Amino acid sequence: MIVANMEIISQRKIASDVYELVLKGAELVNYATQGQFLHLKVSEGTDPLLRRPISIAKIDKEKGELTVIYRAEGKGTSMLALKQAGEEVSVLGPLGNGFSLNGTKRGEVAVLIGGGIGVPPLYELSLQLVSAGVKVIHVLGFAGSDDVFYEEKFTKLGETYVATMDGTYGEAGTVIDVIDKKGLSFDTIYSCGPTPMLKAIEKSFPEKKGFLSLEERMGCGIGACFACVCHVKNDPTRNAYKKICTDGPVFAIGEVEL
Amino acid sequence: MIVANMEIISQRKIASDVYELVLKGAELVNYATQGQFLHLKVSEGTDPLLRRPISIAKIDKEKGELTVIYRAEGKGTSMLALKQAGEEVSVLGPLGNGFSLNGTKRGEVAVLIGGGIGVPPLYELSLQLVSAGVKVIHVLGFAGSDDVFYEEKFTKLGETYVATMDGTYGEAGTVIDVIDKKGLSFDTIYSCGPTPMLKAIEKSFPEKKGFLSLEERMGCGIGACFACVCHVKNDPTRNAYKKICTDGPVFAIGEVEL
Amino acid sequence: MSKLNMELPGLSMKNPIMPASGCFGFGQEYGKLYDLSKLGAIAIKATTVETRFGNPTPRVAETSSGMLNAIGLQNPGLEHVLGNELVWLENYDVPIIANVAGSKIEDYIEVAEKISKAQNVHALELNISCPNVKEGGIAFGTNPEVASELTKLVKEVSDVPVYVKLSPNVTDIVEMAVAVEKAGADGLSMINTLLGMRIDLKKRKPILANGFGGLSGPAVKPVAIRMVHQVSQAVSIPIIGMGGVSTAEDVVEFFLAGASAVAVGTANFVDPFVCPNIIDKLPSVLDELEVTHISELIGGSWK
Amino acid sequence: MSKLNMELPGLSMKNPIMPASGCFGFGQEYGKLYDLSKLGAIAIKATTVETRFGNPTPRVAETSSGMLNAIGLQNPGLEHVLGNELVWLENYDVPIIANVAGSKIEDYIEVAEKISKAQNVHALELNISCPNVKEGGIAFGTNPEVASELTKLVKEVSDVPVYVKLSPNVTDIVEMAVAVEKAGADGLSMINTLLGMRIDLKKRKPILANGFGGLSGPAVKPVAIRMVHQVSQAVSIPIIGMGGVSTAEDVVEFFLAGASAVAVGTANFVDPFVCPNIIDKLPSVLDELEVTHISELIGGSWK
Ligand SMILES: Cc1cc2nc3c(=O)[nH]c(=O)nc-3n(C[C@H](O)[C@H](O)[C@H](O)COP(=O)(O)OP(=O)(O)OC[C@H]3O[C@@H](n4cnc5c(N)ncnc54)[C@H](O)[C@@H]3O)c2cc1C
Ligand SMILES: Cc1cc2nc3c(=O)[nH]c(=O)nc-3n(C[C@H](O)[C@H](O)[C@H](O)COP(=O)(O)OP(=O)(O)OC[C@H]3O[C@@H](n4cnc5c(N)ncnc54)[C@H](O)[C@@H]3O)c2cc1C
Ligand SMILES: Cc1cc2nc3c(=O)[nH]c(=O)nc-3n(C[C@H](O)[C@H](O)[C@H](O)COP(=O)(O)O)c2cc1C
Ligand SMILES: Cc1cc2nc3c(=O)[nH]c(=O)nc-3n(C[C@H](O)[C@H](O)[C@H](O)COP(=O)(O)O)c2cc1C
Ligand code: FES
Ligand code: FES
Repeated sequence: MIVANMEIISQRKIASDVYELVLKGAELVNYATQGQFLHLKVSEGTDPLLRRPISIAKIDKEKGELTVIYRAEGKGTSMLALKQAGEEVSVLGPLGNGFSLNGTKRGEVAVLIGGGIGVPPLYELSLQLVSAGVKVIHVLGFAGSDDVFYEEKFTKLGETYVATMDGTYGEAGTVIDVIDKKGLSFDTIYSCGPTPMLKAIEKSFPEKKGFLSLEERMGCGIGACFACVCHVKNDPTRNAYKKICTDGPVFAIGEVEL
Repeated sequence: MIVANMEIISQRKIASDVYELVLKGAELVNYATQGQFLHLKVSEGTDPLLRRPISIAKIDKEKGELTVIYRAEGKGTSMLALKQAGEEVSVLGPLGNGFSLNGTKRGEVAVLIGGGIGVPPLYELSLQLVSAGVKVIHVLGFAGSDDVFYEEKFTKLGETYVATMDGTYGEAGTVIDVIDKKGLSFDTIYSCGPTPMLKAIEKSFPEKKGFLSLEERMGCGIGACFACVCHVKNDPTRNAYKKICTDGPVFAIGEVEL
Repeated sequence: MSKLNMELPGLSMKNPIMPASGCFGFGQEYGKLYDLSKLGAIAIKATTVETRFGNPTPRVAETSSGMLNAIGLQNPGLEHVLGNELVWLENYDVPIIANVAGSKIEDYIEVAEKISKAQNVHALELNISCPNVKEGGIAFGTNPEVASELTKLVKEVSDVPVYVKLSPNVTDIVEMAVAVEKAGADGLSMINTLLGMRIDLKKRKPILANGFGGLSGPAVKPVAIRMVHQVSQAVSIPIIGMGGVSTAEDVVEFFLAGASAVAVGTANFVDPFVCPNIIDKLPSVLDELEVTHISELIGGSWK
Repeated sequence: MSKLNMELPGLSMKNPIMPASGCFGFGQEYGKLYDLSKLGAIAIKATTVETRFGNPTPRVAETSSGMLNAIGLQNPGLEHVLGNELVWLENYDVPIIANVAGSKIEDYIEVAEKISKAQNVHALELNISCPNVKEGGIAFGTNPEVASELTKLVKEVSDVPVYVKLSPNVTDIVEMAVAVEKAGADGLSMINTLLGMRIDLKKRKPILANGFGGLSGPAVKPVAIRMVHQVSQAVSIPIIGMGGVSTAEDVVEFFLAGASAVAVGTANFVDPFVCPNIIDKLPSVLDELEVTHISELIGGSWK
């Protein structure tokens, strides 16, 4: 893990308020893995003060480039969206424990379930699973047609279903609705998205193994401040905990309380 | 007086830590006059929070451009120095009462005495005095040779003497030393620079009329916050005051306490 | 139909946005920029019995997302304010809140009595929280007994409702608020500035000639929000919230904390049009939040 | 010759820079990034008798130039800290300041007594200023009598010097400082966080699950500087200054205010290398100011 200034290679809008940012120029690219995240400082001064955690969407070790995808919503991400190619961003990373590839064997089927801005880390994961010989199915949920991104890229890697809550694109309904409706069958689950979606997944497929990527407001991002802890499942003491920034953001299904 | 975003036409370094910035694109250019200043916001957010008062160095009504010259010293001016052509700066202005041209008649001699970063407003003043038929002499004081700027431009308008404190360029010593040494004679004085210099001028030429431009830390820049007041000379009540931002920054010699 | 009109003791306002005392002079400078009748109210600069020059300069210093000031209650004195400033403000259809200050209790009483009779003064704001004067000011604002006593005496002489402006530099803001409510305050203004300092590294002296100054601006907003949240649950009089407001969203945050109106101070220096801009922006921000009238938001974070 | 070494009660430091308690865990995370022996000292996270999970999440929120936290003193408990964290820290040549917290007086005493006997604990920091717990914490830090009593009792059982960490959420910080000095404190740490709040406009609830939180970061620096300036003139024990420090210049400002060492909190989250960076930068900043040794700066703004 290091702190480095990375150069913006490109920044483009790929959906409503959603941007794809390609960064280059730090050795951290060499040891980043799927599901890890970067802690980005979007301005030099104290406004905003804190870094922003953003998942790694794609790792190109040959070119030395990382891609992230983020929604410009609050102050920090909106400022990030104004940056242009050639400018620099201070990056702390790579952080956290990403998605393990060990859970699924060659030839098995993995379903990758993404919700909104939880979709990005699944892209590098899918690339890796595919090269490990796993069959991937993607179920990507968005609010509406304006919010959809990367459908084509996922389609190139495997079967891909898009669901929108308002029914303006793909299947209407939730990702769970789509899985049910299409009768998808799979061996393992990999998911990232809003907590209610992750909860629904746990509930709907109680017998399945897999991994969930969690979010929480962070301070340090490196395990020192205790901002991002969550409870561990089946812990009568209620004192056991995991830090999302270092123990996670990816946890095995059933490991922690959502 | 308005608030407007002005486009940066050019920004270039003209001396050690000193930058010349050309701004365009607001109607305020049409009614700006010599000795007035702009209140610049160097970033969008709250860091730094306050605007920075910077004098107008040149007004080009035909092109609709204003030039300012500033030293990048603290946080705000250092950030301003990083801006590039094409970017925008929020400008509040034009502010204050500039140099009056009435004090000197056609054919008379005016000496313009500038100290360091107090030199810039004298440039537009000199242009105006010259077109009003006044003969101008410039005495410009700087710390050392690396700090000198605009000597050529001033020379084109009239006799110009440069003094440096460390003697690395022009005459060694203060602006007062130069005036004495060269035996300059003149009808009126116009000056802008550090307060000790202005005090020395008042003391050295007690019989001369003229105008001094003052500096003070400002809040609003428009007369509302009472941050920038100074005492009025010969006021036994000690309650009379002038606001540097609106009554000044230029005052007749002898009007206010330095 | 307006989403913004508010009725507070003495103040019938088109909208709940007013410039904060000391950050708007007596309105003349901003009156050149826009129509002051657009404002919900105006809190004018602190007025004392006598003319005051205030503190030596420098009087302001910048801090991260904030500023320090030590103006020292410079003002032209009661007679001048009555005879000139307030008369000039009669040109506008906007209620005035007169900020009352002094060194001794009698000073407060004299200013309060006389200024409350001015035609366009609809409320007083008792400034017991100015950190920048040697006498009076904050000394009255950090002791509940003294503050109550002063509130009572001012209430007796005032022809208009009295808002007490609280200092955040106290251990227990609720205790202060409850004390002045009991003493008859019609409303509260909060917060005044936090006492702070910056030091010039080269000169090895405080940047402000006065040494200390009052911290204001976005930096203090979380402290202000916390105090409004605490106090609004403990009193039944309305609160004019302030401290770092610079956007329509900040106004909503103060309302949710428990304020019934909001004052904008430091932000006027950053953008002199900030008050009318906020007033123009508020309705659409309320729409986004599906709020029909801004009053629905008051105390929304704890109700 | 070093320009930076400092001797404070119990603490023989290579330089006066230490991470602030709660912002550095027990050092393990930062130990992966740089050699902790570089630091002047380390103030470890508050330790309580029992294991604590702390408050529900969200526990942090951002503010203008600052942040709010309501961690709630999460820590693995005294036994674990003694048996694991402190043992691990023995790998480094750096004095440890153990931050002591609790709900009841007896808790403080128990932690203080035991932790002060650890080989590498060279001082205690009595945390009577945590705003994020229901019991203990700030309740002890806003009343001078209670604070003195606790200081006395802890002094009796501690094998090492005791620094009392003051809360800025008081009317009179000097009164608090003088009280704990009289009670035997060997030094002061100041400031802990200012109580603050932010509200989520859509959810109409405070962003922090705990409601309130402690404000830290550059936003609070002017308040911290002011308090160090006031207190350092009133006491004769040394002060570890903190609140918003993120550069070598900030360190100089705290020294000029009256601090004899400086702790860096929030800035570690913005740049995990901030402490070693400040230590590397300080000598050249001192050179520019023509200072031969940093101790010459202590109280320079008022001496
Ligand atoms: C491990 C991890 C990976 C993430 N990956 C992505 C991603 O790939 N793409 C993407 O768009 N978003 C991602 N997020 C969410 C992203 O961090 C937030 O949307 C972002 O921090 C919000 O910042 P802002 O400037 O838009 O909002 P502001 O409101 O200005 O943020 C204020 C503060 O709250 C924090 N915050 C606000 N919302 C969130 C949130 N949902 N999660 C965590 N912190 C929050 C901010 O980090 C900041 O400290 C991820 C979050 C985590 C924890
Ligand atoms: C009417 C007027 C005209 C000026 N014209 C020029 C000019 O043409 N060129 C130029 O280089 N400088 C000029 N100055 C000085 C310039 O305003 C300051 O150098 C600048 O504000 C410092 O900002 P900073 O970001 O470098 O420093 P910081 O230390 O970051 O400033 C912190 C705060 O202090 C204020 N401040 C610091 N130094 C001064 C100062 N000397 N005068 C006023 N405020 C100060 C800043 O405005 C800001 O509010 C002028 C000042 C005034 C009052
Ligand atoms: C320059 C300045 C002058 C002030 N003068 C007064 C005053 O005269 N009376 C008063 O009650 N408050 C005064 N205040 C405090 C403000 O009214 C307000 O309470 C405080 O600044 C917090 O709001 P803000 O963060 O929006 O500025 C002053 C504040 C500033 C910045
Ligand atoms: C996340 C976080 C956790 C903290 N935990 C503690 C703690 O356990 N004990 C303590 O005395 N202070 C604690 N503090 C306060 C800091 O030690 C410090 O006093 C304060 O943050 C001001 O310094 P800063 O502005 O540099 O952060 C904590 C602060 C933060 C931001
Ligand atoms: S963000 Fe600091 S411990 Fe996870
Ligand atoms: S800067 Fe506000 S009155 Fe001059």
